[in-house]
Formats: sequence, structure tokens, C-alpha cells
Amino acid sequence: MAATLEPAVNTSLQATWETPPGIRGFLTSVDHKTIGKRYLVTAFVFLLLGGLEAAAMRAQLAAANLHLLTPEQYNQLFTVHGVTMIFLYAAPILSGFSNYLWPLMLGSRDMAFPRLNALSYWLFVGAGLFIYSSVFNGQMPNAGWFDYVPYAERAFDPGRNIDFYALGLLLLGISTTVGSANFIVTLFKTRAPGMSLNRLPIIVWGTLTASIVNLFALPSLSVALIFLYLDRRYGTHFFDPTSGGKPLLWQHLFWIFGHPWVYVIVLPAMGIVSDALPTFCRRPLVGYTFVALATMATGVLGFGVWLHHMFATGIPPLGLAFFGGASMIIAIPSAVGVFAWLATIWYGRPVRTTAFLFMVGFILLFTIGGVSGVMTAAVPFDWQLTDTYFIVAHLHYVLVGINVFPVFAGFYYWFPKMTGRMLDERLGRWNFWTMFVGVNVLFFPMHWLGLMGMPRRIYTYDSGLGWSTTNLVVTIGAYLFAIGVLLFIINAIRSLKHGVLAGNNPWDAPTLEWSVSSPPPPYNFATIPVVASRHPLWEDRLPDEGGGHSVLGNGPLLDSGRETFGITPLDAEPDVVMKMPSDSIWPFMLAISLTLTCLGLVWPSTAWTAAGLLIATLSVIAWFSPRFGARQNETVETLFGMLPVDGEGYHSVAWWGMACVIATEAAFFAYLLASYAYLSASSINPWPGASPDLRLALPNTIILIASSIVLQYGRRQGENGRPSRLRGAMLVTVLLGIVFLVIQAAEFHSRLATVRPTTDAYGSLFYTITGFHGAHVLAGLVMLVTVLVRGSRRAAHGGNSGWLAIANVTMYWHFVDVVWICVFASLYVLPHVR
Amino acid sequence: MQPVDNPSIRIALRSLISLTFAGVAVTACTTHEYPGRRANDAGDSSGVSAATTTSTSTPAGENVTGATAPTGPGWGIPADGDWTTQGRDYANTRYSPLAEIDTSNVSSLRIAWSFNDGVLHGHEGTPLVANNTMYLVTPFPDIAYALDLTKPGAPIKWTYRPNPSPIAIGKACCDVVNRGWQLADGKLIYNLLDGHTVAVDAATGKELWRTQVYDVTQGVTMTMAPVIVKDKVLVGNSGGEMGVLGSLTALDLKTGKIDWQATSTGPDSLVKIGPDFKPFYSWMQGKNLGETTWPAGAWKNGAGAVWGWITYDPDLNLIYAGTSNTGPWNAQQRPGLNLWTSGVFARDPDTGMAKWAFVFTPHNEWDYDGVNENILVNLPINGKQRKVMVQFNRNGFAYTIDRATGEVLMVSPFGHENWASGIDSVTKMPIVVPEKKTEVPGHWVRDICPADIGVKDEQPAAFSPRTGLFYVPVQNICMDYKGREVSYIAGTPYWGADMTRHVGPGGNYGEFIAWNASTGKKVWGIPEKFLVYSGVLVTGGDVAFYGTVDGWFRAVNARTGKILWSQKLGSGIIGAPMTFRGPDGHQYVSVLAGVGGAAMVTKAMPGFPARGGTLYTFALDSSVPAQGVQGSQSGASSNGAQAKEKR
Amino acid sequence: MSLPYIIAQTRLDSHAPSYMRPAGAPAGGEAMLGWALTIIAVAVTVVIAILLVVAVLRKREDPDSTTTRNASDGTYRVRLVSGLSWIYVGLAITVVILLGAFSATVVSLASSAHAPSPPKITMDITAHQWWWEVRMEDSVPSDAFVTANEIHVPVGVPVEIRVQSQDVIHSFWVPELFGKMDVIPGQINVTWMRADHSGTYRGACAEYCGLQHAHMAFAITAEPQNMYDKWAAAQRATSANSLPPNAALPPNVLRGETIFVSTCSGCHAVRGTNALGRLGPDLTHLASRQTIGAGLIDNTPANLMRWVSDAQAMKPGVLMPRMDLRHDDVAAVVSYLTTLH
Amino acid sequence: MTIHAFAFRKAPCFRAAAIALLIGSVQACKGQPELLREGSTGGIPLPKDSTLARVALGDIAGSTRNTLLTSIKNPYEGNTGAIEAGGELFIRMNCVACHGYDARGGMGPDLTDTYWRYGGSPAEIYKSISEGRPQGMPAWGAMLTSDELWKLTAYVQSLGGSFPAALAEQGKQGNLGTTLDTATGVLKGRQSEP
Repeated sequence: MAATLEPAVNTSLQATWETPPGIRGFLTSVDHKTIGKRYLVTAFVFLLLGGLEAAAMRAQLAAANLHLLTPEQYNQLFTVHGVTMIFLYAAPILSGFSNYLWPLMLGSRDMAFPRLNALSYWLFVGAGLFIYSSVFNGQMPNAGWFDYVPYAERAFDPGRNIDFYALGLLLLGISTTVGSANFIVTLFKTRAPGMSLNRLPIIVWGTLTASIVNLFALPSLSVALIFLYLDRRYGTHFFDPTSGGKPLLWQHLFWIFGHPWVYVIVLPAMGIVSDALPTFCRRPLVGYTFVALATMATGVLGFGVWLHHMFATGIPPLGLAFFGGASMIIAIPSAVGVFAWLATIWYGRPVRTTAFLFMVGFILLFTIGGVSGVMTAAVPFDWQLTDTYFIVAHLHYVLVGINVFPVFAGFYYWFPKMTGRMLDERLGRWNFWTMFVGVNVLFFPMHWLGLMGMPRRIYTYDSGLGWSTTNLVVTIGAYLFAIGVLLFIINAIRSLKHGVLAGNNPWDAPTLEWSVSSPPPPYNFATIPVVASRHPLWEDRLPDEGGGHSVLGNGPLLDSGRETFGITPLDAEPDVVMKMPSDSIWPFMLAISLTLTCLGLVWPSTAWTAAGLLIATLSVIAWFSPRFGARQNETVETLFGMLPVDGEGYHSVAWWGMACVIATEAAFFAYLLASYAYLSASSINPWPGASPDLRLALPNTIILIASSIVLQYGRRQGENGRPSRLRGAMLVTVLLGIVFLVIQAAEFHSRLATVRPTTDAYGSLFYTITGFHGAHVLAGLVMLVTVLVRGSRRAAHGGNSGWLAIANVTMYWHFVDVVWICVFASLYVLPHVR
Repeated sequence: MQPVDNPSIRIALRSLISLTFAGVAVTACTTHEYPGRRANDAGDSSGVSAATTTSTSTPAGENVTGATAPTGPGWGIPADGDWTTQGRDYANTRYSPLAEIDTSNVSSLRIAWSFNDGVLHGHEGTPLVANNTMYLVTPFPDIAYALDLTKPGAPIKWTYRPNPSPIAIGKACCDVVNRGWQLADGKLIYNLLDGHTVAVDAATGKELWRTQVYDVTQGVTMTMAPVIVKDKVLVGNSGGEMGVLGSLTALDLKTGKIDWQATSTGPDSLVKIGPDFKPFYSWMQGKNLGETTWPAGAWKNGAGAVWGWITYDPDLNLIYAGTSNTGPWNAQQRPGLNLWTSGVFARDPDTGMAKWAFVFTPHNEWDYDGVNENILVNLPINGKQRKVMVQFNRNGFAYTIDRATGEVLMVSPFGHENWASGIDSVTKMPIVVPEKKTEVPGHWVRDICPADIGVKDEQPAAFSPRTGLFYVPVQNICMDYKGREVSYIAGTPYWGADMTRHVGPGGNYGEFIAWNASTGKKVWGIPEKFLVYSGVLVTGGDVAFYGTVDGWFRAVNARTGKILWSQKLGSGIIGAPMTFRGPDGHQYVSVLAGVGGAAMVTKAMPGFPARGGTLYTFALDSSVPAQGVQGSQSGASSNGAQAKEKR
Repeated sequence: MSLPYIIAQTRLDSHAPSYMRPAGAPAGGEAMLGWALTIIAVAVTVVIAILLVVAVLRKREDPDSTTTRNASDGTYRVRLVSGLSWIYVGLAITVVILLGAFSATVVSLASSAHAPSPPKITMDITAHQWWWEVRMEDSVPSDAFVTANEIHVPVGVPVEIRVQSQDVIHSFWVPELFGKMDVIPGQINVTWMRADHSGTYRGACAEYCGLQHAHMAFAITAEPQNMYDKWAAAQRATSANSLPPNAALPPNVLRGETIFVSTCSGCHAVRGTNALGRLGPDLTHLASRQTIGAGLIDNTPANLMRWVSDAQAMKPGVLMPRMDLRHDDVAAVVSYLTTLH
Repeated sequence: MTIHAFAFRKAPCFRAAAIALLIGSVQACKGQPELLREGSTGGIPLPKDSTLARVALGDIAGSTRNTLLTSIKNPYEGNTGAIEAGGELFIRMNCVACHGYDARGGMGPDLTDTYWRYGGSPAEIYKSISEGRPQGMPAWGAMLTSDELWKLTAYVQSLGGSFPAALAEQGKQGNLGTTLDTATGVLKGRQSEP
């Protein structure tokens, strides 16, 4: 397995991929391992913060009628605790693992979009700091992590608390979306040759599922947050029942996002177990295909169960029964996992390391969280359970059990790979047992409190209610658990310096990341591995894994700059050579400026907002400018023959990236239109009061469709070697787009006389939906103009990147067009046929 | 000398109209222009449409409906040149038989003189004339003026300043108006805004008595015109938005002492419901409904103020007085039918005991008061002549009710309304459109028509026994409404609604219509850009007068709806015009111009006039007296001029 | 590890408002379903735990017998058992259990969603931050009455509960009688209850609603019909009627009433006086209530004194302001309030 | 009848132990400033009523100069939370019914214009609310606390027509359309609502 290449090659690869030291390197690095580790550390810090918050709350609840905290402090604490744990710890820590591991496991040199990866991380940091900056004026979010309106509206929560929440999560949403798109494209494009879909580690399946879920679920949250911010800042009426809005709209949007999100923060963690458990059981996972399918199935089913968070909101019984059933069905894929892990242990030869213990603990906690989940799916009983400590117990069993325990298992498992040193096993056992006992003493009695009628989110309770003893026990458990976490920190800090040196593969694990040194070199693999089995490092001892065909030490070498292979999505045949970007400060600048923008919005300060947006714009320009620079060769000679550089169409990552953007944007508009349909269906007044005038909108629709046709025609002409026609068509498209926007502005102007965004929910929705579409047209125009100026000439001369840009912008423009047709049909035509 | 009342002259005039009708109508339609009005304006187009719908009324001089005004000694009809009570007679017809000014010559009307009373609030009353003296009372501070008509320019004869408490200014919901004053027994009797009723010697302006009837500090004001029946002065309170307990009070005409008081809500003893009380419909029959149809105790603040017009049938010895909206507006705070608000009582004026009642808008959710005037007429229905009262209710329906029993004989919408899909044929309750219910507080309910001020507010309609038609000022206004939870805090509004108003379909705020109460149909209508918030006068010359909120004073052919004459006055017109015969024997028409009151709801409209407080008196060009200077030199010269003009 | 503890607690916590010990419907059906699910859940957990422990700890055969040495290169090959049967069997059991749970859910849902017989009493609950306005409806509007936080119902009679909110989302819940019904602004949610045993049952707001979510309790007292009728009649009466006729009220009480009407009437109502505010609880029969501040403290004159003079100190953030009243004025108001039976 | 589950008793004996055990972790949260939504001044000192009593009552346009009222500032001036609370009181105390939901007047005067019959400085507005005014304005001093009155005043001030304390004299003198440029000491024209 040792590299057989000359040191010279390693040195040159090192020079090519290495991040320069110092602050500059710190801010510019795009290395997935660096970013992954930062994710892990940052998320862990948030875990500790969330833990401190929990500790304070448990102190307040240790006995009846305590006044350690004021009600306001308590409310802020439980809100920020939830936000921290759910958004700033649970998902990012898994992103950390996935970021670190994916290219290593998949046999690639980096993620598909390394700079986006950096952006994703810096945005996460920015969002986290932004939310926590609210501590300085004592106005941390205080409406619970699911932030129900109308309590979260300005009328009842007049401080800046909720603005921090709304904008912080929007920012984090961008981070997560960007990261998800990156994972998806990475999976489809940058695996090692031969790493076909049936050979993927389960954590990859988990993260892939989570990423796809994110693309479609996060827009729902974004829509909700935008509505919330507009309501609070500008007095729109999305959630205002007095003007046609509905508080339940928030709940629907939030839980359509929120429930899938639960799977986002558990599926990769379950992947950790599925990948690490076999190592310690000394055998492959039982039922790989079942587990992979169950992972995907959970992701899909996760979209169909959001209503079980809303069983007590007065929904008709038929709907309740349906969603109750759906919520139970989701236990089936979970059961697949549990029995697969059980069987793996049963038929394996367990090595009882700390990591293994954490995974065994996970299985038990997961089971408890799972069965209590089934209990909550039983609608009539849920009317009793919901909003009590039973739910608190349930959700913590799920989240601590399925996220924290696998994460700790992951730490013990991959710490050697990341640092080159082993964590201490003796301390590890203490660590495990305090956490395991702590978590059960902490959360199991909460079931009991729930059954005894204790509602959640109360800052104190009376002694006559019989909850005191149990609460004291819970608090003791909380501090025991905290001690466990503290033991881990001690272990990690000690082991960083004094841990046993790990070597490449201390656990004798089967997957690719263990084939390289610990820690791995910046370029991951000196030569790109060619994979032939699911367990490349165990091929020689597994009867059904072929017989050692994976090429690990002397595969293809890509060393003219930062390069890796792009592959065909299903069979993993290399089809392009990807030029990977250099380090860049701009992701950092963009993230910081967007954070500044949010600060400006919450202040509120127009100057800060404007400054933030300006820097953001400049960062984007600076980020993308070099990509139009000269490229020497368009094809590269490799072991797999002459391969094009970056490729075009669906061969290129950019195409996939655009596809992801369009997918998530389509979901965004779908949620906007669904909100419109929901509110209009439940409006007591005829909606809209006056049907929109078609005299401007109909011609405008024709104009936009025409622009799409023209652009498509131009693209054809360009492909047929008529670049001037292409440029002409693009110019016409731009002009038509401008005409569209002008007419739209004129229509706004005339409609504002009768309906304003603050008139009622209809006005709010009308202007928000058409406004967002208009912004997309504008974005499309900017892209078109950019491509027209910089790309089309190159395209005309056969340059891939130019063509790629044109293909992407065409795709985007068609998308904007299709969105408009949907908007036009629902907002303009439908009221007339009513 | 009373030429217009001379039967032969009347016949002559009728023939003249008959002969020239078609020609006059056509030429007027096509050629008549009046100052400041564009040819394509609403009024003109309506003139055309009126012409097309007047086939029923074409026979000049005929009563097209068979409806007649009750006549007889008890009906309070003054000498034909006088006007001594607001409605001119107990039946509230606002019809004057004077016919010097008629459809043929009205276009030559011009201002004879004017009088500015110096108060810039809503002028909702009608000047009174008796003994060659004109009486008018200003809005708060409720100053009374007597003008000497025998002298040129009608100088002030006396002034009476009652100095009411200024606290009343802040307790009056809709401007500090005074809707009228009455002459009886040599007294000028009217209400002060601060809850007092005063009687002033009509000859000298000396205060004869002053009685505190209501407590203004609790938000109760008085704006209505008292009605004097026999020896009783009947007065009611205002404050439907202030959580008052509505009531009708009878004072002794001689002394001003309170004789009886009947509330609009509460137990039967307070409402003055006894064994004689026989409402026609079963849902109004029962004990103490004024109490039990309310949440416990809520009747005490349930409004039902009696701030509108009272009419009197001397034959049946019944008075008819409507009750105001239900308090608070927010209907969710008062489940139940909320009797007897938004309805009308027939009471015995001697005892106050109720004989029957009818509630137009039970559980009123829209502020549709029931206080509008009940015009008493005799009307053929299904071949039988019935004694009825006609009310053009705020809720948009015109009710023709048997005034002896309270049976609703006919009901149909007389303007644009969308809150009720109709009236139940059995119970006569409105069938409410569910989308227009306002009960869920906090919800904006959009586009309820009419708005709170109704298809017609207090501005009184008129009835002409000559044409058999009613002349009704109509509003075309709708509202977006949001109920709000409201606490009763004594002396503050008990209201509970946020509201914006907008114009109804068609874009014209007002309309002036002629109504056939026998068929329940509109005969013709004149759309107006602004509200028609003035009362109406109709004369023996078949001319109907009305004014608009933007200040146009118009004369209309009462049969065709053709606008014959218009004059822009100094402010908007929300008072009711009247006509009298001057000492010179000529017919004069007077109207107060002073915009205010509920008409202010359109104050944001471009063209809305400034406040004012001017009385304008018009006469035919030919009979306008000579200039004041000359007139003062020769008092007899005006008589001479008048003789010359005589036809 | 928590089991003995739980058993011990069962005795200790007999005062807790537990929905596992229902006192009426629909809580009874809900609890039955709950017990069934709890038993299944515990059984599943125990079985999995046992399997897990055995799987980890069970003795394996000698490694040599489970591995074979590859003769050519000397490496070991693991003898693999596929283990898929675990998944098949596990899935089958899971599906059966879920089907059972789902059937039970549907059956239970059908029976608890609506009252078995038409409700005889309707109560309209309006949630406020942080107290409950209660209106007991009646077909005769004037027989309906308003009270706050403490509700009486007759035993054995189905009661329709209609909930609405004046401000934010709350949730109406009495564990021993019925599951939660969210109180959502802009909509009226309807549920029902029937108390089968006399007693006073604690209810609480179950949806986080702001600063004093913790202190938004209420109580439903179930009592025989005749006692309920008596209570209703007393509540219906205005305060003037409830005072003894022609009673020579102490001057302090009269002064208290005057102060109350001028100072407190913007928010509070005492029917029969000019105090008709609707922002705070109706106090017409305050003296008949057990607690003040929505279950915060016992309704004693001393507590009332503290409450009237500075409610903020007792329930921080409560919408009742700290009144600028002199001590003797507070005493007068309290002496008046204590007459409001 | 007893209401065992509803009664509240004193804290249990665990309290002291729990505090001792856990107090350390709580310190982290103690740094947060207390934020109460309503009902408390949050430590903001309010002007004394005795001081306010010396502010002239009645129709004061053209009255003699009174430096006292210029010295009294509204402690809540510009405080958004207080303005929101004041706005809520404006609705709940029925002010809206007279002055309008938009405060542009109705039964009562327009509060958004620069015409102040009884003075437009904070102290004068406060007094007008507290004591009532002759033409129907009720006296709210008995029903509302001075804290609430200052919040209401803050809301009225936020409507834009009032005068800051420093410009009260100009307001009294009828210089309604002017405002003082504090930097230069020069009176400048001010756009007033049409």
C-alpha cells in the first residue's frame, strides 16, 4: 500500500496542493480536510455552548420555584440551546465528518467545489457568530427553536431577538444549501474510477440523502424566515390572522423543513456507525443494500410526516390518521438499520473499543428514541404527549442517541486519521460510561415527567405538583453527562500531544481513507486509486469481494496543477479531468460581508447593510473573474486516454452545480406558491379582492417565453458555428428581459394604488412572489450580460468554459421562464377562472 | 296673497307642464348646461337614463303610485307658506305645497340673501319659518338665531347663546351637529350637545326652561331634533359609539320636567313594554327580551340611542322612533339578538308604553342604525289602502311597514348592499352573507356594502303626495372592517372596530333617487360623485331639491329626474332644504351649507369643500328683492317687484 | 436503571396531574392507548437491549474455526454469515407491531375525536398572555357568563370546548381529562371533555407563549349537577346582586370600590359596576376563586395585597402594571375585592 | 373542597442543595441584562409628579416663558419597546376611537400634526393625557400608571408632530414650522404634514 512514487512527485504535489502557512493560508484554504476539521472543532464549540446553556437551565429546574434565572433568561437559554444544538452543532459536525472523509473515502483529491466548501464553512461561522452576537445586547432569540408565530412577531416580541434568529438561520441556510450542492456534485462527479454506487460507504449514502433532502427542505425554512423577517420589519401579513395570514403557515413551512432536517442530522451519523461498526466487528456490514436503501427511503419518507408536529392544532381526524400512519411507517427503515447493526455485531467478532461502545450505546438509545417516536405517532396519545417532557425526552434520545453518540464514536474512530495520534482508550471508557449513564439519568426520567403532566418550556414549576424529585435526578444526570463530555475534551487535548502514533490504518479498517498516511497529505492520494470493491483494504480476506483488484499505490497520476478526475455518475468511468481552483480569500470575504449585511439588517443600519452588500458583490466578482482567464490546454492525456478538461454539459461539475441551484430554487418557488395556495384557500375574504389585470401580465408572459425561445435558438446557432447569431440572440434576450422587468415595474406601480404589500396577506404574497421572480430575472440578466461580454467569444472559438457558461445561463433562463409561467398561472390566471 | 296655493293656478301650471313637458324635457336634456358641470358628468347621463325610465311617471300631474300623505288637523301641517317642524309635518313628508317655483322656472333661481352663522361644523338641520321669522340653530355651541324676514337681507332679530359644556365636543362621535329645532307653543325647542333640552321664547329669544336630560360626562350627547306631540317634548340621546343606554325621553312642554323615559334595551319595565306590546313577529315576542338577548348586563352599554327622527300618527296616537346601532360595534362581545337596538318602536306618546317594535338588523354587526325617518303615508298594496310607514334603513333595505301593527309589507334594497342576500319572507330578518359577518375580531372583512354610514344615513328623504314617490338621498359606500376587542371605559368610545371606507361599485359615492314604495322599485336616479348627504325637499311645483357634499345645490324635476338647476354653495350641503313664502308673497327656498357630520368620511377626496356655516335663501330671479340698500330705502318696493313677476 | 426509581416515584408523585391516571373522557381512551404503547415500547426496548448485550458479550467460537487461512498468500478469510435473516425477521415483527399500533391509533382516534353524545354545555375559552378567559355559553345569551381560570363542570356531562386566542398560540390542556388542543389566533378549535369523577383537575398552557408560560394554569372542578347549577347561578349574578341587599358596607369597602372603578376599570370588569374592562380577568366573583395570577398563588387577602401593589414582582412580565397606589388605597381595594363572592 | 393539584406550596428542601451544587454554571448567564417586555420601567427613572405639577395647565399658547417644561424629557423618548407598548395602550384604552387608528383625528384632535392646543412638549402631552382636557379628553391619571403615561407620551411623540422638550418654547410661540439646528443655533423651516 505504500506509495511507490518518487519523492519528487510527492514534493511537487505537496507544493501544488499545500495551503500556505500563516493567517493568509488560514483564511484562503480550500482544502476539504482543513475545512472538515474546522467544521468539527467549530461545531464542537457550539456543542459546548449549547451544553452550558442546558446546564444553566437544569440548574434552574433542579428544584421547584427556583429563581436562579429570570423567565426571560430561561426563555432565551432554551431557545438558543435548541438553535445551537440543532443548527449549529448537529448538522455542521456531520458536515465536518463528511467534508473530511468524502474525498478520502471516494478516492478524490477534493470536493467538487472547494471554494464553495470554504464559503459554506465561513458562512456557518458567520451565522453562528451572528446569532451569538445577540448576547451582547441581551436579546438572544427567545421564541423557542421552532419559533412559533405570532409570538415571534414584533407585536409580542418587540426586541431584536427574533431578527437574529431569522437572519442567522437564513445565512446558515445559504451555507447548508451550498454545502449540500457540493456534496451532491462531489458524489456524482468526483469519485475515484471504479467507485460505483454499490461500493459507496454508508456515510456517503447518509450525507448524500441529507444533502438532497436539504436542497428541497431548506427552501421551506428560507421562505418561512423571509416571511417572518418581512412581517417583523416591514409589517407584511404572512402570519397575521387579522389580515389574511395564518400562524399555521409558519408551522407548516417550518415542519416541512423541520422534520426532514431531523433526518439530515441523523442519517450521516447513522452512516458513521454503519461504516465504523464493521471495522470493530471485523466483518462487513450486514445488509449493505438494505441499509443504503433504508437511508434513502428515510430521506424520502421524511417529507411526508411533518404534520405529526401539529397533531394538536385542530386538523381534521382523517388527516391526523394519515400522518399518524406515515409517521409510523418511517420506523421501518429505522428498524432495518437496528437489525443490520445487531446482526453485524452478532455475527462479528467485536473488539470492544471506546468507539465500539459508543456505537452499541447508540443502538440502545436509538431504539428508545425510536419506540417513543412511535408512541408520539399515535395521534390521540400524542395529544397528551406533545409539548410535555415526554417529547423533550424523546427528541433528546433521538438527537443525543443518534447524533452525539455516533459523533463521539466517529471522533474515537477517525481522530487517529485526522491527527496521526490515537485517543486514549482508558479515558475513553470513562468518557463513554459517564456519558452513557449520564444521558440515561438525564433523559429517561423526563419520560416520566412528561407522563406526570409537566409541560415543556416552563421556567419553573410548583412543588405541589410532584415533579421535584424527578427534576433533581434529571439535573444530576445532566451534570454527569457534562462530566463525560469534559472527559472527552481532556482526552482529546492530551492525545493531541501524547497520543500513541497511529500509522496509516490503526484499526485495520477496510475503506480508502485508511490507505493514506495519518494525517493524509494535502493532495490525499499521490495517485488516484482505482477501486474494485466495497472494502478496498479487505479485498484479500473477504470471500465475495473479488480478489484484490483495487489499484491503490500506482494508479493514474495527475500532477499538472490541481487536478482530479471527473467521472460518469453511475459507473464511475473517468470522463473529464477537473482543474481544481486555487486557494482564495473571496469565500471568506463573501461570508463575512453577508454576515455584515445581516448585522446591518438587524441593527437596523442601512449603511452597514449597503456596505455588506457592496463587499459581497465585489467578492463574487473577484471570485469568478480569474475563471475566465486563459487556459492552456483543453484536453489532457491520462491513463484513461485523452480526457477533456472540465468538460461541458452534464460532464462538467458546473452543469451539476447549476442543476442543484435550479432544484433548490424550484423548491423555493414551490413553497412560495404553496403558501399562496394555502392562504388563499383558508381566507375568509375572497382572494384576491380584485383579480389582477392581465393586460400587462399576459404580454409580459409572452415576452418572457419569447426570450427563452430566442436564447435557445441562439444557442443552437452558436453550436452550429454562428457566433454572431448567438451574440445577437443573447442581446435580444437581454433586451426582452429588461422589457419584462420594466413592464413588471409598471404593473407594480399601478397595482400599488389598490393593493400594497402591507394591505393584507394577499398583497404581501403577491409582491413577494413576483418580486422574488423579478430578482431572479435580474440575476439571469446579470449572468447573460457577463457571459455575453466575457464568454461568448471564447465559446465561439470552441472553448469549453465558454460553452459551459452559455449552457448554464440558458438552463437558468429557461428555469426563470418556467417559474414565471407557474407564477402567472397561479397569481394572474387562476383568480379569473375561480 | 298666495298664488301658488290657488287651485286654478295649480291647474294652469299642471296644464302648462303637460303641454310643454316633452319639449322642455328634450331641450333641457340636450342643451341645458349649468355652471361647473361637464356635459359628460354623472348627472347628465343620469338625466338621460331618467328620461328613459320615466314612462310610468310621464303623465304629468298624476300620482303614479296612489300613495298619499295623511292629512287632517292632527298632522301638524303648518300654514302652507310656513315650515315649523323639521319634517314639516308629523308624517315627515318634507313636502311643501308651494308651487311658485316649478319645473319651468326653477332654472332661474338665484340667491336672494345669505346668512353666515359663524360656526364651522356640520349643519344638519332645516331652518324654520313662522311669523315671518326664520329660526336656525348652529352646531355646537348651539346658538339660536331668529332672522327677521320682513326686512331686506333678513337681519338678526335675536340671538340666544346657551353656552353648553365644551366637554361635549369630545363626546360626540361624528361632529358636533344639531339636527334640528322645533317651534311649538310659541317656543323654539331644541337640544344642546351636552345633554340638555332648552325652550326659548320664539318672539324674544329668552330662555324659558332648560333641563338636563343626560349626563355628558358618561359620553351621552344630544343631537336629534325634538318632536313636540301634544304637551310632550320627545327627545332622545346620542352616543351609539359611547356605550350609552339609549332612551327616549318625554319632557313637559310647559315646564321642561321629565315626564317619562323609555330605554331601548333592558328589562321590560325600563323599555316600557307592557301587556299592550304586540310585536308582529314571534322572535320579538317574550319577556324582557331587551335584557335576555344580551350577555348578562351588556344591555346597559348596548347603545340603541334614539338620535334620529321621530314621527307621529295622531290617528293611531303612536310615535315612531328608531333606535341606533348596537354597542359596541364588535359583535363578538355581545352574542344574542341584542334587542331592541337597530330597530323602531311604536309608542304611545302620552305614556311612553310601546305598542309594537320591529328590529331591522338584529345582532347588528355593521353599525346599521335604525334611526332613519319613518315617513308616514297611505299606500295601496294589493289593492288595499294601507296605513304604512316607510323607512329607508341604513342597512340598504327600504321597509314598508304597517304602522298600526308593525307588519312588514314590503322590503327591498334601494341601493347597493352585499351583506345580506335578502330578507327572510317569514321572520323578516336579513339573511346575512356569511363572508360579511364581522364577528371574528381582529379579522379584516373586506368590501362590506354599505359601510357603517349605510346606504342612507340620517339625511331625511321626502315624499310628494303629488307624484306618490319618495325622494331619497342615497350613498354608495363600502367598507373594510376589522373588529377589535374593546373595553367599556365610561366617557370613552365603546366601539371596537377599525375600518376603512371606499366607494361602492360604479365609483359614485352618492345618488339621488325616486322610489316607488308600492312596488319597491327605484323609478329614477341621479348618480353623484360625492355623497348625497343632504335632506330632500319636494314641492307642489314638482321640484325636488337636494344638495351634495361637494356643495352643489340642485333642483330636479320630481317626475323625470331631470336636473333643472344647480348652484355651487360655499360649503358642502348636509342640511335639509326647506321652502317658505316670504312676507313678499314669493316662494323662497333655503338651505344650510356647512359640511361636517358623517359626510366627513370622504374628506380626503379631491374637491372636498371647506367647512362653512352659511344659510342660503333662493328665489326666482324675477322675485329676488332689490339690493339691500334700496330695499331699506323702500320696504314696499319688493312687493311691487313681486306683483310684476306674477304669472 | 431508572426503573426502581420510577416505581418509587409512582407513590411519591401521586399528586402529579398525570394523564396516565385519567379521570374522564377522552383522556381515558388516550391513556388506554398510551398504556398499550408503553408496554409495547418497553418490551421492544428490553428485547433489543437483551439482544444487544448478548451480541456484544456472547462467547464466540475459537477464531481458528471461523476463519480460514488462504494457503497461497497466508492471509485470513473471514467466514461470513450474511445475517440478512435478522433484517427479514426484524422487519416482519416491526411491521406487525406497527400495524397493531396503527389500528389501535385509528380506533382510539375515532372514539376520542368527538364526544359520543352531543355536548350539553359549551365553554368558550379565550387564551390571553397569561391567563384564561372562560365563557360558559347558554342558549339564552344573558345566562351565559364569564369567569377566569377556574371552571366548574357537572360530572358525567359531555362539554364542548371551543378555544381561541387573543394574542399568541397557547394550548389548552387538562391531563386527567383531555389531551391538548392548541389555541391559535385566527381560528377556533373545538374539542370536548367529560369528567367521570368529582374532583379538581389542574390544567396548564402547554404551548410556549412567552415570559410567563410557566404560570398559566387553570383548574377544572367536576362536581355533581346540582352543585354545578349552584355555582353557575352564583357566577351569573352580578356583583351588586351578590352583595347582601342593603348591607351596611364598611366605608373601606366602598372606598375600595370607588378606587377600583376609577383605577382598575380600564382592564378589569366587575359586572354591576361601571368597571367593564376586558383586558384582564373578569373579577365579578374574584373572592370565590382559589388562586390569583392564573394559579400562581392562593387567593388570600395577604396575597391580594402583594399582587395589587406589585404584580410585577410576583409574576415578572405580567401585563398588569405596577400600580401607583398608596398602601391604604391598596388595602381598600383588597377589602373591596374580598367582598366579591 | 381541596384542590390538591392546583395549590402551590413553598419550595422543597432540595432547593438549597441544588443551588449550592449548580450555582457555578449559572454565573455564565448572569451577565445578561434583564429585559422585561412590559410593565416595568426596567430601571429607567421617571420624572417626579411634583415636578410635573408645576407645568402650566390649559391653553398655553402665548403664555409666559416656562423653562420648567423644557427641562423635562420623556425617559422613553425614542425607545422602540416603550413606543410599541404605548401604541398598544393607545388602542386598548380606547384612544383610537377618538384620535383614530392612524392618530389623524376623529372625535378628538389629530395627533400627527404640529398644532397643539395644550402644548406639544413631552411634559405637556403627559399632562394632557394624565389630567384630561376640557373638550372631552378624559383624565387618565387615575387609571394608568405614570410609567404607562410616559409610554403613551412616547408613542404620541413618535407620531412626529410633537416638539422635543428643547423646542417647547418655539412651539408655544407659534413657531410651529421651525426647528432648531442645534449645531448652529439657527431656526430652520420644517416640513409639516399638509
